[in-house]
Amino acid sequence: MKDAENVQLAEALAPIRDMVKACIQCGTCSASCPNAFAMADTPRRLWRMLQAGEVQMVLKSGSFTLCSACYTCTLRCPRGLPLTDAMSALKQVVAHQDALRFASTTLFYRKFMESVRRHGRVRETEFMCLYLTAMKNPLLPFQFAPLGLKLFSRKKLDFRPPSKGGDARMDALFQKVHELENAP
Amino acid sequence: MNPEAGEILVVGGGVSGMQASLELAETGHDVMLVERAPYLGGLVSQLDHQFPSNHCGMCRMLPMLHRDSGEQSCLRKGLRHDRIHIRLSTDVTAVEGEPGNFRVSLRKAASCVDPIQCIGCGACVKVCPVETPDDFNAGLSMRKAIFQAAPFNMLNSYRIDPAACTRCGACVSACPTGAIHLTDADRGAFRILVVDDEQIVRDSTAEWLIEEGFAVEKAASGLQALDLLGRSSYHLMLLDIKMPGMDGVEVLKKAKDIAPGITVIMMTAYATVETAIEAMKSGAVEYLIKPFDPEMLLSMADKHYQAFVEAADEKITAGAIVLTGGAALYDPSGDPRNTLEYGVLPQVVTSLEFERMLSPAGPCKGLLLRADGKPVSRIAWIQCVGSRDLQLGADYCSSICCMISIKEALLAREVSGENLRADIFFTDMRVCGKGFHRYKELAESAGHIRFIRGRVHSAIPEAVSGDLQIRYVSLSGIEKEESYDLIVLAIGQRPHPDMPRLAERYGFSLNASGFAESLPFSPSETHRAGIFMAGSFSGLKDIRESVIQASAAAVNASRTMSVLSKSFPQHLDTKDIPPFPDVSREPSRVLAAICSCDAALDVCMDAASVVQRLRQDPAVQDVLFFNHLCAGQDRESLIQEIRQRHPNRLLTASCASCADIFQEVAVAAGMDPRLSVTADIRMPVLCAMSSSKALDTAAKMQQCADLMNSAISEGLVRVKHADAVKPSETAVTARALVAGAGIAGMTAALAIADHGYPVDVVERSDRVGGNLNWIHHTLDGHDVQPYLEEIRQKVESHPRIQVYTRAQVMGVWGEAGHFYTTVAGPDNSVMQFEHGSVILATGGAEASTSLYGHGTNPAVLTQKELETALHSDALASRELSSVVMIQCVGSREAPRNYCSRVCCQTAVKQALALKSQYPDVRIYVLYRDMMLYGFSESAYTRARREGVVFIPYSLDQKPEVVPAETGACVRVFDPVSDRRLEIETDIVVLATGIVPAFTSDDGDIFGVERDPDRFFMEADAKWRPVDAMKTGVFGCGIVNAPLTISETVASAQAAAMRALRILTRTTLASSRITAVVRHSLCSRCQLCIAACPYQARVLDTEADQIRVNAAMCQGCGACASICPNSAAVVEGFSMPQLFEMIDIAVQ
Amino acid sequence: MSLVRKLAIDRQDILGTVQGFLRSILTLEDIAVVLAPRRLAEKSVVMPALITQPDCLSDADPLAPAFFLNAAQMMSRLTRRPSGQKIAVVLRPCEIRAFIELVKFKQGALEDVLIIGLDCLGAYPNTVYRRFAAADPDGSTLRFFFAALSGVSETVEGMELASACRVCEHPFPEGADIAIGFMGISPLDYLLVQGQTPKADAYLAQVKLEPVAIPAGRGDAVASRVSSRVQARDAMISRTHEATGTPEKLAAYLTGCINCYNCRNACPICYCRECVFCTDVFDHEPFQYLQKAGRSGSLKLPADTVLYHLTRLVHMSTSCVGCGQCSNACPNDIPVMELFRATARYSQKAFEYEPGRSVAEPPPMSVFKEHEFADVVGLKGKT
Amino acid sequence: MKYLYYPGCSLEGTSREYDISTRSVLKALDVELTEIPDWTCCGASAAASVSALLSLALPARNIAAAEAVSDVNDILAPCSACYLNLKRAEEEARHGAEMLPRLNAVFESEGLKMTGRMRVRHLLDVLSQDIGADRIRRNVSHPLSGKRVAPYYGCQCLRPYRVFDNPEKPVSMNALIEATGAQVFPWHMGAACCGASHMNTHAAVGTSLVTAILKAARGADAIVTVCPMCHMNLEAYQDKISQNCHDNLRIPVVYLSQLLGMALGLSETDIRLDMNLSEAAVFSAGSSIVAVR
Repeated sequence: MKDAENVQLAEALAPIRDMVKACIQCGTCSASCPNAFAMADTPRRLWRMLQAGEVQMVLKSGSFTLCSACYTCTLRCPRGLPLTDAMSALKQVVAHQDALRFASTTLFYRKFMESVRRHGRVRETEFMCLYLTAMKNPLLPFQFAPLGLKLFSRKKLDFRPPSKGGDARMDALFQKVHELENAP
Repeated sequence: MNPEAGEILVVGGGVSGMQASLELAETGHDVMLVERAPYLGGLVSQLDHQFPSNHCGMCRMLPMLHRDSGEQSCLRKGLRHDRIHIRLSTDVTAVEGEPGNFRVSLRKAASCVDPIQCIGCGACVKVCPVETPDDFNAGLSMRKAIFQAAPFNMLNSYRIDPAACTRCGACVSACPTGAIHLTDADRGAFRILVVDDEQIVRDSTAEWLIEEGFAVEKAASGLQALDLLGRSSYHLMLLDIKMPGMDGVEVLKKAKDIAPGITVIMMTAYATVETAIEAMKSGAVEYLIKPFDPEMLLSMADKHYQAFVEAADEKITAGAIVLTGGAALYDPSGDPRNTLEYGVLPQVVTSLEFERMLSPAGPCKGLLLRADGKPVSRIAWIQCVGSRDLQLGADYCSSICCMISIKEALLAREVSGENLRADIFFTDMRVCGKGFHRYKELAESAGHIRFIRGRVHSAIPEAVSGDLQIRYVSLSGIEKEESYDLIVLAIGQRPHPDMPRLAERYGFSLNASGFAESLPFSPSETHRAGIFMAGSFSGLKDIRESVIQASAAAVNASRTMSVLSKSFPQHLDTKDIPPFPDVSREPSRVLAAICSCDAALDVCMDAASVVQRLRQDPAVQDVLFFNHLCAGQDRESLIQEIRQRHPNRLLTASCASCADIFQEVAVAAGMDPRLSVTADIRMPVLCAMSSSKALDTAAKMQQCADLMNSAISEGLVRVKHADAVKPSETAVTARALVAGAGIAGMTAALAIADHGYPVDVVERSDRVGGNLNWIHHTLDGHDVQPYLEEIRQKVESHPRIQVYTRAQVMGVWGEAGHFYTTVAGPDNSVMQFEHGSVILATGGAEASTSLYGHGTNPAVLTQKELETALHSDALASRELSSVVMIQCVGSREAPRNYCSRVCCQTAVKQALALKSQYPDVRIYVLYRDMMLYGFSESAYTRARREGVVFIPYSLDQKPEVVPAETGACVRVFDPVSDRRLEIETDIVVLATGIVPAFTSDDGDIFGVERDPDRFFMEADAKWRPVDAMKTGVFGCGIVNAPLTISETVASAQAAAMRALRILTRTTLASSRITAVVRHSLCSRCQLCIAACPYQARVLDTEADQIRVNAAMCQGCGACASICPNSAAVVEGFSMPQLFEMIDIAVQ
Repeated sequence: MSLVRKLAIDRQDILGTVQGFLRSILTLEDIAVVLAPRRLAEKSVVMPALITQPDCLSDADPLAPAFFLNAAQMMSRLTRRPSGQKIAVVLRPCEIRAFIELVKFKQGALEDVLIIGLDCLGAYPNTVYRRFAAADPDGSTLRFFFAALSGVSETVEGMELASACRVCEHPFPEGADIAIGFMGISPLDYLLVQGQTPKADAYLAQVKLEPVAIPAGRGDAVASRVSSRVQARDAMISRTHEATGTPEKLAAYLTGCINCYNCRNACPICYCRECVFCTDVFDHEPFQYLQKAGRSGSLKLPADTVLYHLTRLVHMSTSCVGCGQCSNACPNDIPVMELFRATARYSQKAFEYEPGRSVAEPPPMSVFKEHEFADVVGLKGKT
Repeated sequence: MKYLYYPGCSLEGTSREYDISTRSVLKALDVELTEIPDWTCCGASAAASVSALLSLALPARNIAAAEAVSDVNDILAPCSACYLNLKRAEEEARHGAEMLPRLNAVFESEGLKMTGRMRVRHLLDVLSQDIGADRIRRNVSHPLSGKRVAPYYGCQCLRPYRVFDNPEKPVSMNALIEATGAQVFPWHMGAACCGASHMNTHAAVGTSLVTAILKAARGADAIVTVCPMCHMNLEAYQDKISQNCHDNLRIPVVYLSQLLGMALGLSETDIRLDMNLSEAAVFSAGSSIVAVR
């Protein structure tokens, strides 16, 4: 990656680095994390990478996408660090970087928010459709097919057609947030 | 001597309190020692074993000189000293006044058992129907409501736990001596108001209290309560917090206006505990969490009732106060998370509980078994429970837990055998005290203790096996699971919950963590003049540090008195003994006087057999029985009897504590007190009665009778052979020599000189100040130079201090009390000094190194060089973008296999300084264990927050430094990210540690050995940390061990205190129990000289005789054991006497 | 190890050759006196004598199987305080070892002493020797010498050597300055003279002797003698343990003791100026005897006999060199040496201490620390 | 007792039975609910991944909307995810001095304003602390005697804000379950994580978390939940998981409100066990609820 991008990335990660600077590498987070087993890099190592300013490595790792926000680490961290928030912030950075690698995660969230913006509330069925289409993975829908059937049988699926128009209130709100966030 | 007006008050009877009291008493002060618990010893009384010997050495605190003025026995059994007045179960309730005249109120808790009457037979325990957890065994076992507070503390007899006692009266009728008095007759006069909006709570609470005999009224709302309070008076109010309308806190505030004296306990639900704690600030004393059980409620109510009953205070005055109240231990069950399930799972215990499990006197009788009866074969120690945890408000390290765990692991393997797996889970092993690192390494290599870096958070019980499973992540990120039989939580310390109240009462301030705050550079001084402190009161100390600080506090308290009164301690003379008729040629004629302690001992004494046994020995002239020999009519009649019957020796059988009284009786009757012996017939009775052997009462009584008979026979043998030899004396030269004029030497000199004694300070270099000359500020941010300047001026202007620079001690001859010293001064001059004690404060220096390119690569500096550079222009002109610090350079591995204690603090200090000077500088600290013990942990947190990166390295993967164009490149493996880092850096800073300025020649000159790391070797690492084995020689500052500045100051003050114990006397008399030489028998084989551990023996070649320095001799008997023909004997232990003793023992 | 020299036998007179060697030592400039066993006028007695006249050395008989007393005691008297003169002394190996022990106890000094030791063939008990030598005192020494040197048994002419010598595994003068050897070589040709210390080398340089190689057979002879002695010693020790293993057996073993203290007086190690058993310590009150008798129904007199031996065992068993003078001195034939060696075997082994090996090794008890032998001192489980 | 009610999107969709049973049970216990008019999505876990401000603004808008309704101070949210989002908005607004005006700026065009007086309460909080087990016990008409019920709290009602229960070892459901006459099934999974949206994004990881929970529940008659996300994860994949590990790990999963409803003797239409994906009927079989139907 080019230096300029690197600098930009480092800037984006700086507030997250501040969150974990006081980490003493005791490993409580990693031993407590229900998803650590699936992570290429334990949470502790992610914090270490952040401390050392290894921004590229953090993003390359991507282990943070496996955080399920259970807050156990946050609760247990002897330094009282906002670790779940740090994970969440990393996800945000990725979302903004639009890194392809995290397509499944980011897209999921983006499509979700699209649904919200449109209706004010989420239409779960609609959003899943949007998500599955956007993933462009022909196998994915099959993965969720059994669930869909079940929901269908319990009359839990909402088959209102996706509305094209937006919810005005939501549009305003989203717009305002965007303005505020991008204000200097 | 007025026991009502203890000259100095010591509050807290733990190790620190006892040490401070002994120091003060031994320098001539009267001491009032107040302890809240019913026994002395504090926390340590619950710990049977101590590093480094892994057994107890508490008695080593006892006076080594003039030992006769105190009792020479196990301190766990009690402390006795002529000048120490002890108040147990007593609280200080008020303090006012100023240094020199503090007026103090003391309040003693009810004990219900008369200690004179109680013979410890335990009949009461048998009949007591109440079982309650035993605090002493950390709640691991049960005890009755009437109980012995500490297992060893015989003299302290039995007590009633008012909270547990149901007042059934069974014990009162079972007591054979009528020693028990229950004081609950007027519970009805104790009025309690219960305020709660919930009727069910209100009613059941009231009902429980009424059943126990209290007078109770109820209120359903705050308004109603206030109304009632306005109309009549109550002693106690139980007040709910969450009530509609006016809430509890508001009611509390208003109630305190209406009835300021009322005691208020808040009742709260889980959700409002914080509010309850808040309410304590508005005057509530305690809180109860709902739902509570009746016992909890009643114990609280009763406690306040007892206070109400016992409200009569004792008033004393004190010139100075030493606070040694200790700290509390962290209670893991108090953490709402409590993921280690302490208190839930029986296999999870605290380190204190584990100590009790290991104790032969503890609940497991020293055997390690699981709750299911299986032997314990795997134990995990989990460090930092309640420490270094910001979420628990503990931004500090408890300092002592690492060593406790290592010790416990070793002990556990000793108890359970080699197959026990002992694993210690840690974040940093903070083994930074003297000898700690070696101990840890030995535990690892020889003890097979596993040290695992990883923080364990929770324990999960396996249903079938009953094992506990834990999960941790190795440094490299591998998840691991292990199973254990037992998990020991290395619990940290907490300030005592009463600290805020104490701070207000005594007027000292608290630090951020809630411990008492000390003055900068003087850890034993509080912010209030005349009030000093020691031990864990100011935070987190092990025994060694506590003992040092207690001595330091004592010297400051004593100095306060000296400075205030402008008079210095009277020279303490040994008691002057008038001449008595010489009876040494007469056959022994013993008068035996037996006391029944106010008839208490009658129940188990067989008078006829006592007389018969005594009469067998022709030396016994008379046997008389008394009821109350220590006072009044009986005492007078004994004097008369002696005058009439003309015995030449007196044997009294009574309590040991009366021995002094009978010596006075002997003198009054014209007898040499050295020919009076007291046989303690009370202790054997207490021992027999409290023995765990299941015997019926008759058998126990018989055993008592036998033991009393033996005790009396032994006393007879002792008195029969007693010798009226006057102990030899050495005249004391009231002047001290201090070698070294660094901060340690100057501090010690000032402390001594302020007591009125001249001090000669000998300094090798050309200026005073030592290492402080190059240190600019401390980790706490205090400026060093103004402090050094202040001390320097005090020393140089002190009329009693003479400093000799460019001078060196060449030889020290003589002995405690009187040394001769030759000093080589500048220009080949030679000076001679005579003095009574010597303090070694020659200090040390930063170790030099050639590692990592130091000396060849200009980018590589030592910490000292960095400190200098930071405060000169050397760095100012440079732009720094990156700094690497390497810790433990040449330290903690052979040949300098010790931790220098201060380097990690220094690294953090420099890192913070660099960060403030160059905000963008990247700093990497490469470390093995960050030794940020105690409150310095918070600086570590700060440094982390500032973005300093800390990377651990191990000995097998040390960092490499390669020179680069500018600066250097440091390669290091980072186990956390599991890869090698290459750090381009401007400078590399090496922490090389401290080496003492103490050569083997110095050792020979001062008669002091060096420890394996070439530091001053103390007589006992824990209990006599600044004493050399050679009496009269002391070592402080970093010649003794690596220390910070304030620790150095404390050790210097401690050394001064120890030296003053010699200087305050005109003569050093030996105690009566010392070794002597029978020259006519002596073959001069000199085995005794080699055997004497105190260097008290020399061969006088001119007289061709072995000479014993009676003051240095401690009467240990090593010489007597090695001497083949009893030419070396310990007085009071002659062979015929011992033979007779053995005869009695084998009878 | 320095040069080995050859002391050629003069006219097949071995004794004369040894005497001649001593004479050459005595004539050296700074040797004032030789202390050596000398056959006295009463011909069947051989005692140490201080010899200053070279002529008097013709009666010296260091090879005689007579061992009336352990001369280490005499050496103690001669060296306790400096005399200003140098002494050459001929000592048996066990005497050398005893003297080194006494030096450690500051009862003697090595500085002004040149110790000459010979291979030791052992000796008879005093009474036996007088019988052996009675007929032909002058010839008896060589008779014994050749019989003992060739024989494998410890019995010469039907008379048994002293029990101590039969179990002595140190028949070679390891601690001597000058060692004279004859075992394992042909002693009719020459004797080996070996300086074992720098001091000895300085003296030997002045005595004209040819260097020689140590003959091949010597090593084997030394080893085989030592190993058979070790075997005998171990058998003796186990016999003695069997006989003394309980307090009752020990009391029976010592029944004959009459508190004459001969064993103590004969013991080279017992250096006390006045024995504790002769002091007021054991001056019991009459009523105490009666009390004790009363308690157990009967009290053997003299009392304290077992205690006496136990005490001596405590005091000197670590230093016991096994010279056997105690047994030699006992009027009631109590095998005292056996008891002491059997005990010493263990006390010495415990401290890995060999008495007399080197002055540099301090006596164990003087360097004993309380944490050692936790199981013995009662601290087990507490350290 | 009055609460403003925030059902959240899930309770309108896949978890309608949670909504229905919550309303019914609270009504039976004399609790008055007022649905926040025109409430909008709280942002779920997705908003945080997209924008920090948005993740606070979406829930805060609902708090502001609640403030506009009445002087009731408590917002009741049955969905743990919604609860946490709303709670965070509440806390941030209270403790971050700059946050409140910033949030108000976002929805000022709507005429909404947040002052910080509202308290966001989870259904479990209200049931265990305000209503209490005693009151429920008094209303139980059909005790669930003999049933062993495993309380599953999930994460977000407990963590990171410690409000009404021990966040690692929660107990608040125990008294409620016991009040129904059922027994509390002892296990260690009550506060474990179900993997949340991993089931969609990292199915393998999510599955292994759920598997562990289902395995631990073996021996219980049902798992009780208080969160639609957890509920869905625990019940929707039981067949697949059972298949994967060759073991029958199927177990009824019911909402706490459904459990209480059964004990209070509410009708099937009030608790809609038929909408559960797991075999909830197996659990109710034999209990008195059958009689009501």
